[in-house]
Amino acid sequence: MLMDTIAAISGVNPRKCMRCGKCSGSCPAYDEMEYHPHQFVSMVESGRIEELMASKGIYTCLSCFACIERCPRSVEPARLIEAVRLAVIRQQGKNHLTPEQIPQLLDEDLPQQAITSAFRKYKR
Amino acid sequence: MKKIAISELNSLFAAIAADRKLYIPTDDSTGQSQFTIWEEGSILSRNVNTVRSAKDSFFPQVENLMGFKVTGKQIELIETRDPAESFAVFGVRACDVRSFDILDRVFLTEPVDTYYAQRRENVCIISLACGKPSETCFCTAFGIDPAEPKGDVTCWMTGEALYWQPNTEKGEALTAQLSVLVDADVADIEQEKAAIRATAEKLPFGKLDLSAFGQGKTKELFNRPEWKALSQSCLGCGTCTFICPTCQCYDIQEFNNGKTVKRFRCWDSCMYSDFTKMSAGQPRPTQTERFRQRFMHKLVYYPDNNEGIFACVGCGRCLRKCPIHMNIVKVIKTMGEGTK
Amino acid sequence: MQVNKEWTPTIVAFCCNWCSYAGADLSGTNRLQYPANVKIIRIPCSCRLNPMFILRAFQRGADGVILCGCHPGDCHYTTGNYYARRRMTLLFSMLEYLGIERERTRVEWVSAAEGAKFAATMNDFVKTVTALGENKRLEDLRCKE
Amino acid sequence: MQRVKEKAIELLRSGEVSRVLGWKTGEFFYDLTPAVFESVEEVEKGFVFSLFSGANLSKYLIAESKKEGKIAVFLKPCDSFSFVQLQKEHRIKRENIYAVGIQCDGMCDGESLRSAGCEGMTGVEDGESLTVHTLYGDQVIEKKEALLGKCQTCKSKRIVDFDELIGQQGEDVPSDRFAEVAKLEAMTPEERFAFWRTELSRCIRCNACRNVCPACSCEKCVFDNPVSGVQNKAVADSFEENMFHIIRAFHVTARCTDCGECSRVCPQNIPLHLLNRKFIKDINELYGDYQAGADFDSRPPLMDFRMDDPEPSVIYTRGGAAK
Amino acid sequence: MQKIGVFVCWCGSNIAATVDVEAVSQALAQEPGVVFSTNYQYMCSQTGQDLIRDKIKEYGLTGVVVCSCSPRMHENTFRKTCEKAGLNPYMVEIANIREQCSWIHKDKAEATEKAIILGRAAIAKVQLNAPLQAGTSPVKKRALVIGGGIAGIQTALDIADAGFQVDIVEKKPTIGGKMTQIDKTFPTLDCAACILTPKMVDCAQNENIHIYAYSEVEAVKGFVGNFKVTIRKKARFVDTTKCTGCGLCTEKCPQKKVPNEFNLGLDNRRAIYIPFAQAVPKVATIDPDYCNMLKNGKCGVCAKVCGANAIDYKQQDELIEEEYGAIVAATGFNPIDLSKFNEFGYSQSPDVVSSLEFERLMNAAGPTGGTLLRPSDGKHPHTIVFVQCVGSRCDGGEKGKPYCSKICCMYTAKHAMLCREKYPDTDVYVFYIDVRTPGKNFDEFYRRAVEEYGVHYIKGMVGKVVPENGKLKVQASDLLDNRQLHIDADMVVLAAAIEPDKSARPLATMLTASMDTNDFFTEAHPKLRPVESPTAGIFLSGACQGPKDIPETVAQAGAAASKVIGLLSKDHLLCNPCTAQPDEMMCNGCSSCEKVCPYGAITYIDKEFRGPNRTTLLRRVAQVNPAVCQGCGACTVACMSGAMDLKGFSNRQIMAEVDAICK
Repeated sequence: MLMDTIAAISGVNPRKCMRCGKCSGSCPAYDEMEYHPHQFVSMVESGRIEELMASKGIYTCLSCFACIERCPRSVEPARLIEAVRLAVIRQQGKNHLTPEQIPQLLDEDLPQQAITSAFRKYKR
Repeated sequence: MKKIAISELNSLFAAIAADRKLYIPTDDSTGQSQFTIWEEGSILSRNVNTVRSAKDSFFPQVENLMGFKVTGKQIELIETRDPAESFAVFGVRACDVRSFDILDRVFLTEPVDTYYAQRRENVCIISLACGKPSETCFCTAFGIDPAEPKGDVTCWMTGEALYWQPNTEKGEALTAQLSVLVDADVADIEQEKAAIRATAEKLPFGKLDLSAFGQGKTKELFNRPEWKALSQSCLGCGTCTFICPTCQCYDIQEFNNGKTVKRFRCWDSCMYSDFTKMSAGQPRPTQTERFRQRFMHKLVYYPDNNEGIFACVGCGRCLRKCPIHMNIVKVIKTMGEGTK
Repeated sequence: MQVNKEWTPTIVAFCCNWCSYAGADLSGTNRLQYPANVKIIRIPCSCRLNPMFILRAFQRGADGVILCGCHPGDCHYTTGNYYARRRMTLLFSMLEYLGIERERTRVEWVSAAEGAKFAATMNDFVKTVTALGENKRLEDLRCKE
Repeated sequence: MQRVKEKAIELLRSGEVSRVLGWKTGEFFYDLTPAVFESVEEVEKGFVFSLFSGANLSKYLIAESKKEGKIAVFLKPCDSFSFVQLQKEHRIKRENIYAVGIQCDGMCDGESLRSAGCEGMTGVEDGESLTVHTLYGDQVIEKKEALLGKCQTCKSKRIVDFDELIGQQGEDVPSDRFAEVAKLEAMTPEERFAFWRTELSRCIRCNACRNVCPACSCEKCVFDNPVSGVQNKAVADSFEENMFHIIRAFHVTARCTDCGECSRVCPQNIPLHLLNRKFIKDINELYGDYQAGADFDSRPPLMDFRMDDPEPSVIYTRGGAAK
Repeated sequence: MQKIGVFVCWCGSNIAATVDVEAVSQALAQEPGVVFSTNYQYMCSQTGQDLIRDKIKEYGLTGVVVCSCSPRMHENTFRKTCEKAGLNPYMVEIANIREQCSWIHKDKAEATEKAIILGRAAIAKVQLNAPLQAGTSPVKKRALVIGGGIAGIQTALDIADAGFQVDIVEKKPTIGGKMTQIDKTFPTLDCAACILTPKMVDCAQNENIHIYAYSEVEAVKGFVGNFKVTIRKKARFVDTTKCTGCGLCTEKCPQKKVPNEFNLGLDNRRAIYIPFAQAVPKVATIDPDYCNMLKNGKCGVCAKVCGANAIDYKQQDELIEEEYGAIVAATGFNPIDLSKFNEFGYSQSPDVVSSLEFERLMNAAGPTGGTLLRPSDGKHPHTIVFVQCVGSRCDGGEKGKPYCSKICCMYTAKHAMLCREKYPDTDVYVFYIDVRTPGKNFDEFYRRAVEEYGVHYIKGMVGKVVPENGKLKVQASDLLDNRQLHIDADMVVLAAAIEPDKSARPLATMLTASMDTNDFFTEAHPKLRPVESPTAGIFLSGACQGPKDIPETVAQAGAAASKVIGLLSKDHLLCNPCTAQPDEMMCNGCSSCEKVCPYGAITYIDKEFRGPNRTTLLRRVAQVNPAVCQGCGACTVACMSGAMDLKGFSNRQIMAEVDAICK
């Protein structure tokens, strides 16, 4: 079920991953993460989505899309992680975040890219 | 003699159609008229005549004769004949009514064509006198009176009313069913008849000289040189044949859909290059011979076999519709002049 | 042998011998499924497809007709599919003009290497034609008895 | 118009030609018949060029040009396109033909007058408008209304090929001949289907359209040929109505000069030219403007291609009614 | 009515598992014309063929329908079977109930029903089959090899060895191809030049081989056994018959700034040049894009210094027409363009090099004389990072190729090993996704790189390479350690994917040979006919058919040669009897068919016919040359009257199939 949701939101087929690790090689936030981009993919594929959802690591993804850009198999880990984050939001029933609310949610430690990413994400 | 107001025509048609199919001439999208099955809303055409003749009623362009079913290596026969049901055709002009006699002589003499016969038996023909003949009309040349058409019932139309005169038992029986008709005086239509006859007098070919044709004229006409010039520009299409009320040739073909075979007949035209083609080839190899065949048949061969009756009724359809404007009148005139 | 089932369309696929027929074989070799109501007729080249064959198929009960040939530029006979392309474009346009559902006819270029494309094309075409339902506008009732 | 007859006489008299292909007087004013005249006397007696010389004579040349001696033919602009197309297809022997081009302002025929409302016609007076004498009195009708359908959308006054010209050479004229096609294209498929069913269901397969058509000049038509596998003589089924007309239109694709004879001769008034024009319009739009019979060198679009031709799916996306 | 025998094949369980073969043979026995119907385990086996032969004789069969695998597989087999039994081979039709039925359907009832319908269609067709006789056409006993790399060279040598004439067309000034640029070969580490150049010399000296170097194929006409090829011999502006290859001109030419393609632009050459010392033919070529004399008429130094008087500034391209019986495509490969891979900094830093460039940097004849030096500063690199699968195994997109380029794992191991061997002070990292080493002594070779030479093989991929302060900052993942690595490298070597040469696509169009979506030539059968194109008379050699290493290429080159030899050793070829045929009685003489015939097989004659009433008619009618007609059928549709029909695929046959399928 959850896997279908992730697939539907992300439009990504994690089975296409050939485990090359280019995503993790590209990731600027690698060391901040509990799970690394290549692990997102394999965890989604093996159904360990709840673990992912519970991990703080998914919020350290900056949505810089380097992995999307570089992935040779069009697996696009950032889309998956985005989908997992959305799944969390939906679960909480908070899928109605508006751009106006974002400034209030900011704190000093939040990286600039994450703010940009949030805008990018919610302006749609 | 009965009558009904023109404004009430619809109720008359409805009454006739109550227990049978009724065909009446209606205008198509291009303003020409065709016999169509009457239904609520059908409007009677005011044209002189239909594009296709009334022969379709008994001798449709395509008619299934029988079927075969092939299962494995077994063949069984299937009856495909339409069930017999009575029907009426309204608005048949004098010329077309005469054409039925000509067709009857072909189809109803032994061996009787049972498909034709069945339809013929079940029809009630309601003819209609010609109010406004066309310049192409020349039925009078064949002794047909456009003011007094035959048929099971004869009708006349004046400005206000349709007059109805049953002629046969079938006609009487139908009339008895039609309570919408009211009694009328025979004298009421005399004026109309006279008017029609007066117009008929003025028809350019109304008194066409047919003396060169008829029984026993084969030798005189067959090898005449005029045929070549007359047929020269003939396209070899079947228009004249298919709109002609007296053409009665057909071809028998089969259609195999892989499971059943339908044997059907369809109109054929002696103008076609493959008409009566046999294994030895084409008995009439050029268009001249095919052209000659058509007119010789109408004007000589048929009369030879039928007490001098011509197989043309002067409806004038071919005069209007031939793509190159060759027609029976031109043939009659040219050959007639040639024999003088 | 009649198998009881719901109505499924009859699909005729004309495949050129060199590319698409081989592509169809490849989709078989790779066990890529497509519905059984697709029946393939082998022709030497897409340019062998006479419009009469397409009409014939509809007459005889086909609900959809598809032509598969080599990709333009790859014709085994150099130019055949270019001619086929024009012929089919005009024919389909005429059918459309007569009000006959345009989705019933299709041309796809399928190379000998595109087994997957062949199967996908057939699946999609069957889906499209199934959605359209029976061919009514270009039917011959004598063939439906 | 008298000059045409004089030219016919002159050509025969001078021995330039041994025969003349023209139009012969009929029993009425309107029923002219294409005819071959072999002597001055015949021409004097029967030759006529009038408002009713609508018939396209070019197809007769297939047979006539193969006979002994030279034949003169009179060609109106639209006829000359057929004449050229037949030459391109090697169907006629040009060296046996003396082509005389004649200008034309549009033609009428009995049926077109009847459609305009005349019945019982006995004579006509040509002028600004036409005065038609009938059994039931005179009728005045606008010439425009009485013109043949094909003349109402005349595409060209240019005589493409000729040995001699009577009157002026003309030019291609602007024509909205595709308007009717476009109107149909704009309908929904259901409307189009209904339209064509109404029209084609009247077909009696008399073959007039085919036999008059200069492009339909096959030695043996597939529909007449038992070996072809599609032979049929009658419209036994609505399918066969469609089949005949689709295939006929397809066979004349890019060869049809749009001379309009098919619609003129159809006894059932089926607008057959709309089928041919559809193909012409499609070709113009998809492969570039092409007019069959307009020249000697162009390659017919169906015997030609470009690498970047549109795919057949183009018809799904092109204008016309949406699904 | 034919007497038809139906033979349903089980193909073991391939067909029988999903199709009820008994039901099929029983149902088809009911079809009109069928006098015998049976099924058997393997129709193509000797016993199966014997069965067919026996039944032809027993029942006097006039037509045979085999329901089996694709006709592309065994049509010929069964045709021969029937021929042996005295039946015309074209009286056989195959119903494809394996590839197009049993293998694609799961439901047995459905598949059985379809098999019956396909059988019916074949029966309907065979009803209308007519015996056909194949004509013959002579074979031109000369072969053309397009591409002068190791594949082309080997093919040509093998063909020439068998005694046939063979021409090599090579677009570069010298033959030799990619292999000339390679330093050492895996897994033996022989010097590539040492094993290649003798073969190049053999070619030049073999009297059966003619080399058209610096030439390209311009047009191909004809068909198997009778190809007519136009070859464009590009102007070298040097008379090759006079040039001695002394090289003096290449030293004196004042235009020194021409990127040297042999060294992949890592150094420069002159405007007049000989690609490398062992070039064959060893003659100079003037590069018209750089030559001052050709560009603006000022210079002429080479002409002045040439003792042989070989320089000819007015030389023009020459078009040569040759006839061949067979053509071999050996157009080879190229590494893909790496400039699109910004993340690896290929365009940003000269120290990020492709593997082929690395070969040149290691090669004694290369720009550095064989000492490994960084292109940027000429210093010795201490840390070298190799990245594998650059552009290979990509999912669609424009950047990469979906396939594995096959040779990269091995040459990267070779590079890594050579580095460590020559310069033990270097740290060598190889980032890999998978290491693929199937092949004789291949895995051993790779293991040696790891075990003996201490190359660091890291499972993971480089994410980005950023040039910074003369170093290359490499960021990569180590998937097994689950950590991200940051390496300051001196040099990065990218194992670029390989792709077919760009000239292959237009060539394939000329040859009417099919290609796959990646522009590799398609083979007639992936397993059984790997060196033949589906187009008769066209053969495939080397990497133009798919990625290959040298041993494989040489093996395939030999195989292609043997196929060519087989073809050329025939005096005559049987023509395809399925050719177009006009019915003269119906022909309009309109030339429509002639206009669409791609082979010029149709001509017209004026012929007398009997007309009605003892007249004669002279009519223009079409004639088809059956030796030239290839049977595409374009003419049959162009023909309005249906006079033109195609034997074996006649209008009525196809319609009969349509009818059988649709009923």
